[in-house]
Amino acid sequence: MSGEQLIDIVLLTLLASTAIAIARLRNLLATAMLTGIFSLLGACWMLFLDAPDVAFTEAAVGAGMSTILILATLCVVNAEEKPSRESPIALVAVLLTGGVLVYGTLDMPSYGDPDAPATTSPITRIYLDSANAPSEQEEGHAAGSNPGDGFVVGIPNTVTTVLASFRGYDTMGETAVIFTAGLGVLMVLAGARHRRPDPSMEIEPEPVDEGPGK
Amino acid sequence: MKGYLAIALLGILVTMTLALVRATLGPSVYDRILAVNTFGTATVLFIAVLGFFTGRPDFLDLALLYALLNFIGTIAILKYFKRGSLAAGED
Amino acid sequence: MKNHVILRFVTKLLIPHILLYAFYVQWHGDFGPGGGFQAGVIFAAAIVLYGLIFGLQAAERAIRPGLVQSGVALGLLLYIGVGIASMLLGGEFLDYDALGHDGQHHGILLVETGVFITVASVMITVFYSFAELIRRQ
Amino acid sequence: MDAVRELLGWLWIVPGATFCVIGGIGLLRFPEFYSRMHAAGVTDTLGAALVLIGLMFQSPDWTVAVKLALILFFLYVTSPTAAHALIHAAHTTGHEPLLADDPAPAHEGDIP
Amino acid sequence: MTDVLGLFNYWIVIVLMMTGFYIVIARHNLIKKLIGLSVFQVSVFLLYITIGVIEGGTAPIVAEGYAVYSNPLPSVLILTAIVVGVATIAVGLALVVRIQEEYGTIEEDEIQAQDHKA
Repeated sequence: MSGEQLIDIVLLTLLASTAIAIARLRNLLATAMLTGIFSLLGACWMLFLDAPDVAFTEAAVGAGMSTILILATLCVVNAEEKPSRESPIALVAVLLTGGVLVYGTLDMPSYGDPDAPATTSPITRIYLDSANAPSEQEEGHAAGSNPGDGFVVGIPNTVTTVLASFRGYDTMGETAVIFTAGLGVLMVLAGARHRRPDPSMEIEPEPVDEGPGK
Repeated sequence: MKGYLAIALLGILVTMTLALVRATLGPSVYDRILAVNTFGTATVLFIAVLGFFTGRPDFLDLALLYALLNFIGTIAILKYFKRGSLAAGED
Repeated sequence: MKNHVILRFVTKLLIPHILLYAFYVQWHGDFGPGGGFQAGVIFAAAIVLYGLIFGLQAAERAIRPGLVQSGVALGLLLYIGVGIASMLLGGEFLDYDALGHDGQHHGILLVETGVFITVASVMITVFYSFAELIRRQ
Repeated sequence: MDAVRELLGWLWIVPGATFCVIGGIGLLRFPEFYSRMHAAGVTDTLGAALVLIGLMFQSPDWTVAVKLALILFFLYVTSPTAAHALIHAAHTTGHEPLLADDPAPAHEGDIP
Repeated sequence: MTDVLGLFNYWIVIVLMMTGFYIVIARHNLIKKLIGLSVFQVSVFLLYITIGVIEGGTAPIVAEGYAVYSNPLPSVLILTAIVVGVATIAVGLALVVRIQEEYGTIEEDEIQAQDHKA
């Protein structure tokens, strides 16, 4: 077993145990901290799997924003989860789904397989070739040396090229989703009435606010 | 190929495991914060060594990011604890 | 946190570096890992740190909520604007080659800037909303 | 040149990782918060410095070395500050160090 | 043995996914459900990234001296999904705050009990 495989296995085991610890802990504050650790581990693994851009994003989000958002919510609500009956049906459903998914992985290409469809697909070659220098553009068009249509951008980071140029529509959609989410938070919290949390509080629906579900 | 880097990576992973256990066990919240902080430092080191291990040390940017941002989480949790509020102003 | 001289000093030391780093990530995204999404979150993290240490009012004095809220829309509009500009210049929507010489580079930079503005503004807006809620409680 | 680099790697990076592990063991095994703080300090100072300086010897060009120096600088600025804030918070909320004549463990429960 | 190691990544991803799934369907606390959702999200991210990896490859940032790169497409899809994920979690948390204000609790069964009473 090579060192890389060992590191991979240790990282994965750490991830799995963090997830199970998150599931078992009742203290929401501790859970929030473990979520931070979980995201750190995920970023490490992503970097290990040659995806530094994703690791970067996960790091920036996990180290700062998501922990702070959960903490901010915990300031308003009760930070201790109430013990509740966990129905065995949930466990059965989870185990069944997991079993089916594991069965499904048996047909997946094994890790790092050079013949995997994601690697052999011609579009991957086109994406990677786009990083060539633009000066080669005319040659590429004339000789047809590139497998694609010779589309070159000349940016070494192909992730940026694919993100902003090849998949520009998709990224615009994602930006619109973030825009909508920001708008949503503004509108939802603008109507908040700023009360101290009180578990014994009676509900008094106010006519101005949207009433509770039913 | 680079034995010392692999050993260092595994050593840092052991540190991360120990910190993770401490963060899970607690018992007090300060122990957890301390463990998360140590975990963050170990992550910075892990990412730095991993960059050299995979032969692309230009990915150190990520470690730099953690060195800068690891602080924010700690401060947020402490602030939450001291006054039960993240937003309390200068007083 | 008036008594926390150390915290305040270190925060003052850190924040410019985090902001600078966010811009480094933004503009260096062509050559190394990085781009508008990451840079936006890092920028917002600096403002969040400022708000945590110096209080919400100070943060809102530094970066006004109205400014941030208009930034939410501005970034998306910049993105769409690049698309429309490329249409007006004879290409298709978001076809950066129409933007002239080296259009791909400029188009990608502009689009990433739009993403940066939207992401940073949304994150700061979310933080302000939550912090405001807690403060008024 | 490569042999020197390798030797420096064994001399700096491996001891650094060892100190990290020592700090981790202390973090797990020490009986109460303030002594765990001491163990965490080992990882934050000796471990980080040895590993990062050891990596500087390995760096292929100066930008990488500068980045490593920056990482070390920011770690050295933030981790004492975080430690200060943490101890300050623990102390002001009445978290007492466990002394030899105290039979009881320091603090139980998470929510003060 | 090689096959087991080759599929180990997927299995851990499934363990993470199922842990998140279990938290979402079995727990009654709304914040815990959101945390479970984010665990589930991270597992999906890792699944995508695993698919893009190629043996002996390096990150899809073209540089001198490297010929084999992993697929940039999963990185792009997941990069945007992470930021969208945190934005949607923020919306979810904002809704949790509102639910707390209307019902005085964030436990699902108590909310349902109040709904039935009304």
